[in-house]
Amino acid sequence: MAEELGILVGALLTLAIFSLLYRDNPFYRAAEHLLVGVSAGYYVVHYFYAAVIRKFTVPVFQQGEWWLLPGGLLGLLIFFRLRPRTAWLSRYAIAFYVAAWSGYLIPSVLQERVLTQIAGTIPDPAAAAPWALAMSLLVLVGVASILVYFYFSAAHTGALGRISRVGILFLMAGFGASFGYTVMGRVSLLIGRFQYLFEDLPRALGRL
Amino acid sequence: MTPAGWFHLERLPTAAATLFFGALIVVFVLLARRGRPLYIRRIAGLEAVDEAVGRATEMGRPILYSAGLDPLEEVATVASINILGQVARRAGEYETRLIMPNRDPIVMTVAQEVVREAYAAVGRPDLYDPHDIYYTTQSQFGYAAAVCGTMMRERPATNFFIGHFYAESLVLAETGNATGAIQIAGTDSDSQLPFFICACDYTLIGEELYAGSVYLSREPLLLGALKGQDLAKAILLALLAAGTLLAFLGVDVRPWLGR
Amino acid sequence: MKRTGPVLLGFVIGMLMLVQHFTPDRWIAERYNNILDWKQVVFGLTLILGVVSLFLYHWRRIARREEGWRYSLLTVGGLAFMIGAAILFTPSRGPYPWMFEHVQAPMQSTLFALLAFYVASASYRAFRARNLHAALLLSAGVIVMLGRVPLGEAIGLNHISTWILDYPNLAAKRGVMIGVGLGMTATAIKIILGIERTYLGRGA
Amino acid sequence: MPAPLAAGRPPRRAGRLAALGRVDRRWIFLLVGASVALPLLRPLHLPIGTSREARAYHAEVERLQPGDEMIFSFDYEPDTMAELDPMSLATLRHAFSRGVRVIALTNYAGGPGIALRILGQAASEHERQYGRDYVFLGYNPDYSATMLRMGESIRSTFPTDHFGTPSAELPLLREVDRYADIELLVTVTASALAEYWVIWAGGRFGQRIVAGNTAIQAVLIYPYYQTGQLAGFLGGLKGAAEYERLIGRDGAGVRGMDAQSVAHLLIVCFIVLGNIGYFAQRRSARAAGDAARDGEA
Repeated sequence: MAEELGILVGALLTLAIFSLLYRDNPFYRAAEHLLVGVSAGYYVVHYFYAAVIRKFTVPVFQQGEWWLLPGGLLGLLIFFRLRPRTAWLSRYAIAFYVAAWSGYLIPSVLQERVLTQIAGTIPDPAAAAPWALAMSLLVLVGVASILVYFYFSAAHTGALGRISRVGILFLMAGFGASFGYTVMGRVSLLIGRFQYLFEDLPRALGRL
Repeated sequence: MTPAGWFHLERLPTAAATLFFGALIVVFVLLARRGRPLYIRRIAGLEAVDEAVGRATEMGRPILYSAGLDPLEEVATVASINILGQVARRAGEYETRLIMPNRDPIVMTVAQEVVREAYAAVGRPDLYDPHDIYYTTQSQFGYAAAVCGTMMRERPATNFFIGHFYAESLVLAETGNATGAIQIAGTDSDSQLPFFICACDYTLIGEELYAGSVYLSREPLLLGALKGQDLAKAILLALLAAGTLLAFLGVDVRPWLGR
Repeated sequence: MKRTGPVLLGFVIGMLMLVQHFTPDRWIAERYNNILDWKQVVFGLTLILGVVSLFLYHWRRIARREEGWRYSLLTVGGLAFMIGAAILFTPSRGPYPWMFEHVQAPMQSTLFALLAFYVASASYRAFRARNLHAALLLSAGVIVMLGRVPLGEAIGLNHISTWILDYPNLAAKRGVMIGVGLGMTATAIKIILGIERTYLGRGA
Repeated sequence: MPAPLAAGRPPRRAGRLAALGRVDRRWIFLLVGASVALPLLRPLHLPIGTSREARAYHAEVERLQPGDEMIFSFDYEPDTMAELDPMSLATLRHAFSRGVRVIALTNYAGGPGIALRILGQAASEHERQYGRDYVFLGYNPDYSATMLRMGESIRSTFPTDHFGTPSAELPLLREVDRYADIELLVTVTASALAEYWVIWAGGRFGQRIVAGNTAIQAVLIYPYYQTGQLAGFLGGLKGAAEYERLIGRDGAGVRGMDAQSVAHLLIVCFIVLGNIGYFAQRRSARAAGDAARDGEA
């Protein structure tokens, strides 16, 4: 019963959001504000459970892992942000967080996003098939000319200008692919909502 | 103790790249701080700014500026604020009204400051009206609706969408298009770039946005990092060329690049 | 204390996390694990701070009877209800999961489904082949759009779209990825060395 | 991207084609709604082909033996359920049907509600037992720290499961504790998390990874697939439909494909029509400009 009623409520709220397509109206606004509140409430419960209970009180007080204490204290400094006069204290927590992230990001990103990608662009000397070789050269030309396009230390004239114009063509083909896939994604989300309205809702109404 | 005891030998290429790139960035930031003139090419998209502001002046209509959805900490927002300074100077010189709806209260405060200073710098502090740079709402689509409403009412001749945008980008660009405005966009958001390119007259793509902001602000920190990255790109290009050449000579250099 | 302290802390922590990548040393590995655990706690509390700020924002709107304050009542009400439900009935049963499943999930997914309509209307009214680049972009977009669905597969467009995705698109994404990777790394280096401080907020 | 500004902006002259451009967008909305609704109500059953990436993803799961372990990360929130739920469900059905044991988690606070529903459905269909055949670790804040920490110890990263049971008391987690013990990691995601799993779990720990992505993300990860950093991936609802076909069990992905085809065709028509109007307008504006110049001479 609660399940069926839920689907009915969900369908009404779905329609309230869709009503924006006709024009901005109080139903839409009410639904949107309700969504912000409910989702914030949902999130904060999970944040609290995940960060405070599970990563802090359970290990520290039940499992005796006292070395977690400094993390908790550091985290609490964050709340000094709420008052401008004490906000500087929260910088310790932010500096800790951002610097830790920066530290382990540097080698990993340099390796996986830069070096490995460069390695993947250099043609495989063992590959004998002419088509495969031609295509790996195409990728090589594309990557190199895009790097030239985003090179800002020299004016884009002469040969450099011509290479960067090739780069922009590759970029546009890539953006075209993004365009197509983005449209695809948006349509799929709509299909999901219609499946909810046409498949789940009648099933629930039938059971009511 | 053997080197392998305290060092992951297989991560040697990563270590070398980290040290080298780190040094590059530090050296260039120091050079920029000492005031060494470091060349950056003019960013084509920025030339359109003067033209677009001039057009608004001719038509006697305002300019609309949006700095995107992200808070001030994000690179794209910082870049946008730098470009805003330039746009505001031109607007001040041409006595054209500049409207800027904001999603983030802190970005709004900073933007007000930047615009006021820009007007003062061109000798027109009287033009500054804090009500033209206002806060709308935190909600993503609420913000989009507010900006679109402003476009429909005020009919700006030129729209700037510069910063980090999300799914609302196409709603903004479409409405601007319908009002017949010239649109200049700039974002580092890969999934929104296609929409801006198709619906705007001019688009700064990804790193061009950062470079444009550095070009205008000449901020040593940003300038130094940009130059360091540029040199790194040049080295990577050389690596690609050499690697390919060696590949045709039968030498596989890929294992030297780690992983 | 207000400026140097955080930067110094950042330098020590950042360097430790960086060096750790290259050494199997046990002592460093243990500190690294400590920091990862602390970082999760700190991040979780930052998220809670975000919700507190949201609450305060709407609370002020209600208190000052600002325009649209009645809508803010819904936000604050929804927030309070969810927290109350989780405390009274636990998060795994009763109204809390029900609200997620039947209020939050349908609305959140519908909000993004609206974009299918917007993208269609922008396709008709705004996406123009106004120059060679936009023309190339739109053509590639159309081929991929059709080539990735059964309709386009029936007329063989999938071969062209696969080619676009596998080669020109791959090159484009990689070119951008390398540039952005360098940018991320450069920022991270500046943060650890304390030359980049904007993330600490104004006045740092 | 250099482009002459003037070319983009013709003077507005009312022509029949230009009138097309002023059509109320609500008519367009109506057409879009119909293009999605009608094929859902009256399916066309268009044949569905499979892509190489989807076959690679399928092969990775197919390769697993009964008793092998898989990490499954629900890295999305309700906004993209439509694209990703079908992938999650199909993957878990496939894994459970092969006797693979699943360690599930999520890196989004909006994820647990989704994960519980889908895990519950797939597990009950295949009569899997919680704690022995699968566990749900729930949500952990800070994805990068979670991904790195799991390489050292899953039990320390998640001191308890989602329901508060200490991890050390779960039979499945008594046997496996880090990536080295896991055969395959699956992330189903609407954000850049596939990339971060590649960087942290793949790059540092050599974990084998496949990803289910929203269409928007899928297009970005081709470089990682080409280098082998990612062993396979699914892109968008079409990817889900392909995978459903590969495991021989149709679901929401396959059912949505007809609507997807028709809606794409409609949007392509919009782009073409809009551009015809645009070029016609541009040509008539140019002709008017020529006439004016002739008049002056």
